[in-house]
Amino acid sequence: MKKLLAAAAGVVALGLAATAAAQGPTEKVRKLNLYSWPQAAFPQSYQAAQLIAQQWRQLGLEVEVKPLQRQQQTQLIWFSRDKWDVTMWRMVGRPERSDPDEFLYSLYHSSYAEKGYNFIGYINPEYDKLAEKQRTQLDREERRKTAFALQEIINRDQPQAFLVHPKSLMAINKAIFKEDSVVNQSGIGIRNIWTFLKIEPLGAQKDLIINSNETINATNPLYIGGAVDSWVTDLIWDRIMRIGPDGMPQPWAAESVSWADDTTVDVKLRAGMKWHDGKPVTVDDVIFSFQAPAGDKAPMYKPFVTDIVAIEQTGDMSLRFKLKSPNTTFLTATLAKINLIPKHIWEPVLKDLAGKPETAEQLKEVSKIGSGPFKLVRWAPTEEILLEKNADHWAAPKIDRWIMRIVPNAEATLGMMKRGELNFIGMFGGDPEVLVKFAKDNPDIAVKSEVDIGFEYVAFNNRRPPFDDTAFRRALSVAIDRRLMVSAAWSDYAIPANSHVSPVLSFWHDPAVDSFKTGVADAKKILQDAGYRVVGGKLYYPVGKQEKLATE
Amino acid sequence: MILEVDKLQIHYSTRSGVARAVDGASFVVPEGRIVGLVGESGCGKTTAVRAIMGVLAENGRQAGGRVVFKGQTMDEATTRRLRWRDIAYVPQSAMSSLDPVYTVGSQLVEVLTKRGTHSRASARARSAELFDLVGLSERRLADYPHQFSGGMRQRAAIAMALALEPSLLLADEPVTALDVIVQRQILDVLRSLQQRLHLSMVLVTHDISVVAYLCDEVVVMYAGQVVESGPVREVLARPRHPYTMGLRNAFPDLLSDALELVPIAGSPPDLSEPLSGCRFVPRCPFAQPACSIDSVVTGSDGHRSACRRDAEADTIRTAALDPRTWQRSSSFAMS
Amino acid sequence: MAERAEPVPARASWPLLPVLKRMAAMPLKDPFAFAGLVIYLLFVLVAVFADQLAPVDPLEILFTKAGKLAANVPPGVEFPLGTTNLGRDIYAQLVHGTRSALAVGLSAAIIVATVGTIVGLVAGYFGGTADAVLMRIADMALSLPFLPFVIVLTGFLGASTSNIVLAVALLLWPNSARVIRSQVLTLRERAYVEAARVTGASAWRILFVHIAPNILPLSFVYAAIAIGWAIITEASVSFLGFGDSTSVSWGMMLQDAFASQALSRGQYAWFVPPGICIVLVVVAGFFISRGYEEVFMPRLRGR
Amino acid sequence: MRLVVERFTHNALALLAVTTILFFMFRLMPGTPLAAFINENLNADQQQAMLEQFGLDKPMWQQYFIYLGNLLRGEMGLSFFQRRPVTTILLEVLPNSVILTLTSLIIAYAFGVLAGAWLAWKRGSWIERVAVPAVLATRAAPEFWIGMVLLALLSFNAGWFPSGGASSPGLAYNNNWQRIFSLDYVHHLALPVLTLALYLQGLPLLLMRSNMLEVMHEEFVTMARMKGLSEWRIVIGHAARNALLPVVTAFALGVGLSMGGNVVIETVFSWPGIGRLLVQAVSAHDYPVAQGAFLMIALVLAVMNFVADLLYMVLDPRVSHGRKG
Repeated sequence: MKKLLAAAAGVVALGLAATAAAQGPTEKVRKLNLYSWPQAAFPQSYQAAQLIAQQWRQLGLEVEVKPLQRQQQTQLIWFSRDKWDVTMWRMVGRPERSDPDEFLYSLYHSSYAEKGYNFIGYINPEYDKLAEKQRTQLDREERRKTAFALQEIINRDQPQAFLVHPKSLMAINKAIFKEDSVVNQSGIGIRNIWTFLKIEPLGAQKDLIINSNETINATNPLYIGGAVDSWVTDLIWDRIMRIGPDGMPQPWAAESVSWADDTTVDVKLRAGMKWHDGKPVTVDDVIFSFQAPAGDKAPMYKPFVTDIVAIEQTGDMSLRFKLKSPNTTFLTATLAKINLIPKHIWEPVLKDLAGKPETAEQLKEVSKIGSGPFKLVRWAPTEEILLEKNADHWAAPKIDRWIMRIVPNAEATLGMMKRGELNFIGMFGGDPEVLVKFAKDNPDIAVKSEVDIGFEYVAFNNRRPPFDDTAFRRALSVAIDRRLMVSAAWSDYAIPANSHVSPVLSFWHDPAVDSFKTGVADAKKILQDAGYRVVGGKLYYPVGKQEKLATE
Repeated sequence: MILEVDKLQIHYSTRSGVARAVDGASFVVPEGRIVGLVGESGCGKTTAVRAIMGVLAENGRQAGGRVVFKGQTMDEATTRRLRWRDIAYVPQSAMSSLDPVYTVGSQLVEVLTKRGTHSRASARARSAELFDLVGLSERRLADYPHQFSGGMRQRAAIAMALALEPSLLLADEPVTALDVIVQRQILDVLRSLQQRLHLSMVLVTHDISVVAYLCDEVVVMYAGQVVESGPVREVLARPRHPYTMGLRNAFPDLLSDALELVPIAGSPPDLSEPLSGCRFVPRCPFAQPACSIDSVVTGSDGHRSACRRDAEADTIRTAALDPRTWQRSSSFAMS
Repeated sequence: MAERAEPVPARASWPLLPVLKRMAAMPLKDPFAFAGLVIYLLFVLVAVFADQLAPVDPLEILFTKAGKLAANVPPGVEFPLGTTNLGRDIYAQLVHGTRSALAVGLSAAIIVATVGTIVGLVAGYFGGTADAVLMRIADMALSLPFLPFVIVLTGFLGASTSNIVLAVALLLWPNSARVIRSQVLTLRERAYVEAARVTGASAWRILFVHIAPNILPLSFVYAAIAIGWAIITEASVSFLGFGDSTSVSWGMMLQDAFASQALSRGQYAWFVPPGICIVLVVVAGFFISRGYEEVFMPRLRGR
Repeated sequence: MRLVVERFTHNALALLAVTTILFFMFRLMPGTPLAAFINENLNADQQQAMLEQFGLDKPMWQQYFIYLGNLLRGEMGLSFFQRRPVTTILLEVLPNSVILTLTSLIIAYAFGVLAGAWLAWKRGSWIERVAVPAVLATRAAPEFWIGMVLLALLSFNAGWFPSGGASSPGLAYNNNWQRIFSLDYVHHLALPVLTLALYLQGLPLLLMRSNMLEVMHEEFVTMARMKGLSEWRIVIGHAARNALLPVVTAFALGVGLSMGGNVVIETVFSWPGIGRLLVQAVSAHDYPVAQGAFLMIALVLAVMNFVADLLYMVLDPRVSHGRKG
């Protein structure tokens, strides 16, 4: 019965289409499935999907929002790349993403289309060339020009519709800590190592108690099991460089880091560093730290050291990295990423693993000895992790202990903040408004917000019609009212986005793309100009264009 | 007289009104005798003995009449005092009247120590003695009720009843649930104990042959009232109430091979309806219109009957021996 | 007073009609069952007239006249229970949630009662291998932890309402099957069944014509209980975030309220009414099943 | 003894069946288990290596037997994310769940038994008429909702109780026992226990009440009355003792059942127990952990079913002492 009706409707529609499109055969744009997270998992994104669907329907499209559990979504979007049309997606900000390379390169480079992050299947040789070029440009100004060019290409092609850069909200108890002793890291917020080093307790409470929504999966210098893990490893293990509050890498365990030439980096280590067990940090340890992931025992860190051809000791406290090819991201992606680990502990461990199927990721008893400003005291994975300050560190923190509590729900987070069971909100999973109102009601609480490096977007599958057509993509992107996204989905805690480089990375962000004009009328015009027609309220392809798809 | 029941009235309140389970029943138990209380089920005999023990169901109450034990009128306080010490009870189903989670021995000890004056040690000795008395091995004291056979349980129940050396035993259908051979054994136990301990006893049963076997006196109840009473031999040999005659026909004789069994057609009346006259009228092949107006009790020397046609008892008795008489269940058949 | 009647008068005629008659008359005898029935009726009416009672689409994103998102509007004339933080009408969600609650509850109840009854009848009447196999399967289903199983199933198979119903039904039928089986065991020894057998009625005929009608009240008891269980389970699963985003249910509302911090906002109008609705529907089922138990299950009479 | 062996085999077989169902359920679900990892760092070879690392490259039946073998040795594989043995992870949170479950059950049953016996004694009174539907209502209320309301009232508004977790930050204990018996732990335990107990008390209460009513009508109770035993002795020594039998069995079963049912409570109160672990693992698609947590709950259920059988045998002489005579 249903089928019969559909067929009848089809006949009518065809009749109408035929009269309208006398020029030749034409085909209706098929119903689009807009995939999304379920509301429970990610309410803002689900809300955005609903709003976007409403706006697209005004173009004559049939759109259905389909929430999928994470498993199904990844399976479809990531592993069945030719079987979907359009999906909500997000890229999260991380300190190392302060260098724009990761987004500039892996999101749209054709080599990532098959398996990697370019899951939308955007193929553009021009873009590929420029993306490769920026990697080799050691001159920041030159590289910036390339980065701008890349952003303009994406603005033109709209392989996807950027929605917003969310603002992340964090909070401290200013009755316990001096409010201006926290450090904001651009694109990250106040939850960063600089704050943890500099924050000053005002009274007897010298413990910083921060929350986390997620459990800590691992505290292993050779394995990262999740975002929260890295907040912790960051504090226990030193690195040669760190991403500074301004988003630029700066020497940390080194007195200086310099490019000798395009493929050579010289490092002079900081003198007097000690491991938590009291032994000195030597050049040998540092070299070992970069060699350890090169084998097969730390697959997660391996990609960061594959560019290294050789490491030489050049002096008592200095060493030199030789790279395969010029790579401007080496400082951010490698020197600021690889944890320095003590050779006297790890060498026997790795030797023991040799020839076994296990990797260092699975070690049952991982040594927590690092040289960083905090030492690990206790870790109960589902409850809390407790670090103690390393008073001997050259940048010793002012707080005594750093405690991270696992608090899975936002409701409890506020409750604990109120009762003093937390004094630092480093991650807020709830409605930002509630946190702001909470701070208003509790004058001791100070809220800090920061625009994220990451962004939320609608990913179009560039591989198949109708999204293989730039005009169509552009029109759909133009149809989305970004301000509505900001206000009605993100409750004003976000800024509109139109670039994969966040405006907080002000040096790299191209302001030229910010003037992206949106509106359903404009979108309709783009479609009309490209030959699309609306018949009986439904959108039809330009003449001659036909959908050829793998089955859904 | 050890026990006198005088115009006892027991009412149950039910959804459909007040049911007069016992409605003015009177009988006596002479010292050292066994009195059989007989009637169909639902005629109020169990209710009557339970009333004597003071354990009516929640919805039941004594609405009139009195029970006199050794000259004392039983009220709540005396009942509580005399229970088990002077008047004990042998239940129909010893299985359900013994607590399944305790051993039989400990239940004996419980009553001996809590109600009697025994210490635990002497209670244990006394339990063994009691078991011996009823023909059970002392070893079985440590067993749980479900480990006993039916006959043994009944013996245990008798032992339980005798624990505090009562003078009156109320036995409510003590052998009904047993097979015929075991019935005999238990009845024999009861008889020998009664003689040895000089007990008085009320034996409630629906089985007239049990009465014939064991009792000295018999009280026949119907619909909450006593219809006939007297010495067993007398009543069974020359029943004067048609109901007794019917009842006798309906049961096999424990001693002799019986003739054909003839059931009484119909069923006892609904006691929650107002009734007048003889209550057996609807089922009585010999009823006359006057029977339903009122009833009279006649007779002397202990053999009393509540039949209006008592004068014609002998004729009726002869007619009652013919099974065909009982097939005419309609009222006023002979009139 | 100690008399305990048989569940249904044993007679050779077709027992379906008298059983139905008694079932229909039961709520009049038991005030709680009557209350339960009234509650059900009310919710059914709400479900049927949901569109009239709450003309707003519960999933529609609402805007104020100024074009701003109508978020967190306090209860008032326009929105009797206010709006959610994402601009949905809470009252409309509550009213439309009735539909999914009843749909989940009733479909689970029907499956549980049907499967439980058929399995119970077959196992109890035929005995032997069929009985052994069916009862082992029932044991197995009963040794699956209830909520975890539903979570795993919906978490991995997809969060659709039908999956939840399926999981609930999969785990609940054994209870009813077991009880019905034991009831059949006693019924099949009854004289009238014996009589039917002697007259040469086929096994299936005896089963469905003579035994099944007597089982009906029991099936009904378990169906009423299953309604409650299914609704609570759907609510729990939705609350844990494995619910179906495309439908509005009370559990979903509670999840949304909890995740959007209605608690610390003190938005009681958001999370109290759905909870009360769940309690009412479930308790109505309990009342009705209790009523039927008292009338039809002799062991429980007089409690 | 034969009965014990029979019940044991019975429960063990059921558990094996559950294990099998679970294994194939996880394996036959659509999609690769690796879908949980999206990592730009993993190329095709590394993905293959990962499959091998978790033994997912072998044929299904082979995986099944390996899995069973490992289970027998108490090994449940490695967590996808934590890269730690699942057994270790489970054992870390198990005590919290056991304590939560047992404490609530004990409180619920102590209360339920007493109140149930009391209500049976009060039968026909207005108290009973009000109490029974009220108790039914507590059974009808979703636990998490009661939890939410209690949290809103007693924690957020009144501030009497912590809003979640099992301990205050940064407290150090010498061992787990010291931690569990600390005032702080009890304080955190209070609200979830209250919520759970409120939900759980209904079953023992109604059960005890109806058992009491039934037992009070038993002939042996009337007999006890005829014997002139004191009312107290009759109610406690005979009626309650008999009525308690099924309640004790229900308690054992309740331990198994509420371990699984606590999933929602543990989520509402952020209680670091096995239920919350399961929910997290399912939403993060950490198969080995989800599977392990599920099995652990199923194991507790099976063990408690067995314990219930045993208890019944021990407590009821009709079962424990065979028929003689």
